Amino acid sequence: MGFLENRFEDNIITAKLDQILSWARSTSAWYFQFGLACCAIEMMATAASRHDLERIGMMPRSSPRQADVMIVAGTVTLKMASRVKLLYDQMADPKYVISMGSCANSGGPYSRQGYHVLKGVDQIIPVDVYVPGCPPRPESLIEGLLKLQDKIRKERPLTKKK
Amino acid sequence: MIINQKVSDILEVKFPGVVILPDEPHNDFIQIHPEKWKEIAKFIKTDSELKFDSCQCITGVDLGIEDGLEVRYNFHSMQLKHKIEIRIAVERKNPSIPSIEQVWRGANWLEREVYDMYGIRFKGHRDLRRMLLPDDWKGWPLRKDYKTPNIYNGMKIPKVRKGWD
Amino acid sequence: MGLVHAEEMTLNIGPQHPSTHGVLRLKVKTDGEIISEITPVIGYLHRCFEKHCENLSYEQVIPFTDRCDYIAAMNNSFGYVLAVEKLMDIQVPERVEYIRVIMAEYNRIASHLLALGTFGLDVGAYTPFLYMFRDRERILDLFEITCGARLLYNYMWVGGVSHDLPLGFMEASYRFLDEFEKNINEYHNILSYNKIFIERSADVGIMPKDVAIDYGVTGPNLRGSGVKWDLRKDEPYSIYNRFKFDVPVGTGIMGSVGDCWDRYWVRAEEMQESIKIIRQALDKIPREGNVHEALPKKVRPPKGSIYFRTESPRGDLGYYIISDGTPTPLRVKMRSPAFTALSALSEIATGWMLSDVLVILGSLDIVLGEIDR
Amino acid sequence: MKNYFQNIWQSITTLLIGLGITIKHMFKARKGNVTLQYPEEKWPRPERNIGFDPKNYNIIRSKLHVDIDDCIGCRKCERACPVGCIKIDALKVPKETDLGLTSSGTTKRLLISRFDIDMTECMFCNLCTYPCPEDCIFMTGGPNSEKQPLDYEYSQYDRSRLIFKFANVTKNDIRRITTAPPVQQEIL
Repeated sequence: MGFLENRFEDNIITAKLDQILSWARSTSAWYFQFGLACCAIEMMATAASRHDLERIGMMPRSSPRQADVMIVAGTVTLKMASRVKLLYDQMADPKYVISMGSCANSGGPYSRQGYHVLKGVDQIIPVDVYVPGCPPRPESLIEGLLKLQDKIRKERPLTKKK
Repeated sequence: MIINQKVSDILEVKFPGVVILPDEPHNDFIQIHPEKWKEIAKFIKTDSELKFDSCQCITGVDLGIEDGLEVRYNFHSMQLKHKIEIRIAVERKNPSIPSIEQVWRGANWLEREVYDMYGIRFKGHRDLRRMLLPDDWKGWPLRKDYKTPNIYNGMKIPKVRKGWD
Repeated sequence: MGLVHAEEMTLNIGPQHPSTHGVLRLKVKTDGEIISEITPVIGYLHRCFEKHCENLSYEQVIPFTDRCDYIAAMNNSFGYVLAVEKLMDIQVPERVEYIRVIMAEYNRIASHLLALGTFGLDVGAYTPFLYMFRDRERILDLFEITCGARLLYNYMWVGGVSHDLPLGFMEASYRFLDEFEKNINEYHNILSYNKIFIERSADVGIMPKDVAIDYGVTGPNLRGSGVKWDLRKDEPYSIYNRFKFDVPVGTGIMGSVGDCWDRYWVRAEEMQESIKIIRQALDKIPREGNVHEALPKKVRPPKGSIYFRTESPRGDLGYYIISDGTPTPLRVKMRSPAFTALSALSEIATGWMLSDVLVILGSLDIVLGEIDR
Repeated sequence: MKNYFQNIWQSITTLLIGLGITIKHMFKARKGNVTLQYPEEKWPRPERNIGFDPKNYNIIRSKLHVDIDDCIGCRKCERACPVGCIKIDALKVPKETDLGLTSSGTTKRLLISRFDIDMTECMFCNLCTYPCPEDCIFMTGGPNSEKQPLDYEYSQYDRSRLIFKFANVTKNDIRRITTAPPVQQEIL
């Protein structure tokens, strides 16, 4: 950590502003409470007593304006797709998307004959982490969220991109 | 079995010639002509011997390109605890059938769903719009000759995914 | 205090709204705070279930039936499997019948727990939700040790079930039931008899008997209106005629018959009855038996059609199956109980305040996956 | 008037009852704690479970795995899959070629040039595992947990990494095996 390191007393930590920002973002990634189908039940179960998402700093928010992470939990149909896009646009930057379950990943079970199913939510919004499962176990979702936290932590928001 | 016989007998007295006799002797449905369907519906709902007060299910059926469409109604009586299935055949080109939405209020949405999936028009329905699919959807998806569109509102509906044949 | 007349305003609730149960849109016309017209717009989760059925074989449809009503997947596949079995005239072994009933009733408890918990959330009580999910997770644990899946099981098969009960299932079941019975009293104390909860739900959204029957509303919603109609009792399928249980109906303890509290109460009481059924089934179940004994080599029903109803946690779940003698069904129609319950919403919610609409919606316990299919 | 105070009394008492239950739970929190501290503790829960021995019933459904050495290319799993997320290409090889035996002793007659499973489409119904005559396709965990450890944590940043390719023959191998015998015949 450069010349500042080890120059202060023990209980002072020095870090780059970049790192602090990304650390703060990663550990308080509030997710958007937005259930679509079966996976929404598992998302509820993840937030409820057994798995308790607030342990890792994730809180459900009802409004897209207050949320950082959007968990697309369930089948996105063509009728719903424009609304999903609208909700994504309403979220404030920086925003992240987790595609949870087979349906959101690629249409899943409904991808063959589903005339009314969007084949993967990444056709309309960019996705950061794909969580497989139908529906994913709450552990899988938490693992996906931890992966997302890793990804955010590696970001350097103040450094100029080359 | 007994209730079918009873219903067809009662209907035969009240509306002669309306029941189409099925080929096989034992079956659990009656088939009727669509013309007087609304009057018949009112009758079987209020008649003291039948009293079908609950419309359980309305099913649209596509029996194949040659055979045409059919609407099947399942009624149930909460008071007398019996049930009946009524079948009405409709033609494939420009299908239409009298609506029973004003007889059983529950039939409203069920009929709209059949219209949505098969394009069967229910004459006299006060609010016949698409139910499940968006309003600007084209075609009747559960008909056997339906072809899935490739694109809707700028969103692709690929038959086969990329990198996967 | 005189009535304040305000201009009519159209409000849009959903598809994304924290209190709607899934992706449902409500077009609400309000006169001030009073609802003058309410139109549900559905179809945001239309996943083409019926189209899939026409292209898959009979066994392959079963996972899709699970996904229709994802809260009570066991009950859904139970109904489908029974319909196909009746079409094919299969007699399943005794042990399978008992296992199926146990699983269906467990899933009914799990479904009602979720319904009551989210109903509490709609009213504003967060704690019961957490407590009820605690117990629901334990039921899911039981499913998990049996078939490996938590939510969507593909457990019921035509002619059998996929896995036999594991060792230790009985003990775990008894232990769970003993503890759960105590917990139900806890729920009653924390939610059912809470004055705030009663004020919010009693005498709200009354569904009269004749309206309910006319709309074809079934299940706990119909029983909440005081009609004693339960397919398990009145038209027993599987082996339900062997069990002793009551059919709870709404009697208007806290308000009038058919209000939201009654519908809530019927669900809470039904959990007790399900416990009774599970206990009897666990006592009577044959200890030995092969659950794969009656599995047909090929599921190919003869030509014909069937309309078969079972009692799912949401009401009469009907399957209309037409077979043309091939391994693929010609048509599978699902008569979904939540569909008819939602169609009655515009009737019962008109005239109430805007904040009551979400309470009424919560008390109907709809699942959008089943409505849109 | 009486009604008014009764209402107040009722609301206070019922609230206190509810609060009492919550406080009771707070004090027995350590013992009756239900939360699974996921990244540290994993399923099956180490203790506080509902009374089954996790060693016996570790049959949770997770990632599909194929023992490709045992596969004979019968395509039964491909046909059983309701979503079509399994793709198999099996090539015919000349009779003289020896492809080896499976672990149960069946002779392999087809060369598996492609065995892809798309886990983004899989619906975890388990239907593909039953018809397999060699038991070579299975969901990890469960009775097969000795062969392949349980794996339900495989989220990815990229969707294409969720397509698992199990076939282990290269293009050169395919060319060699399918074309070699005719060359030999020419020499003879």
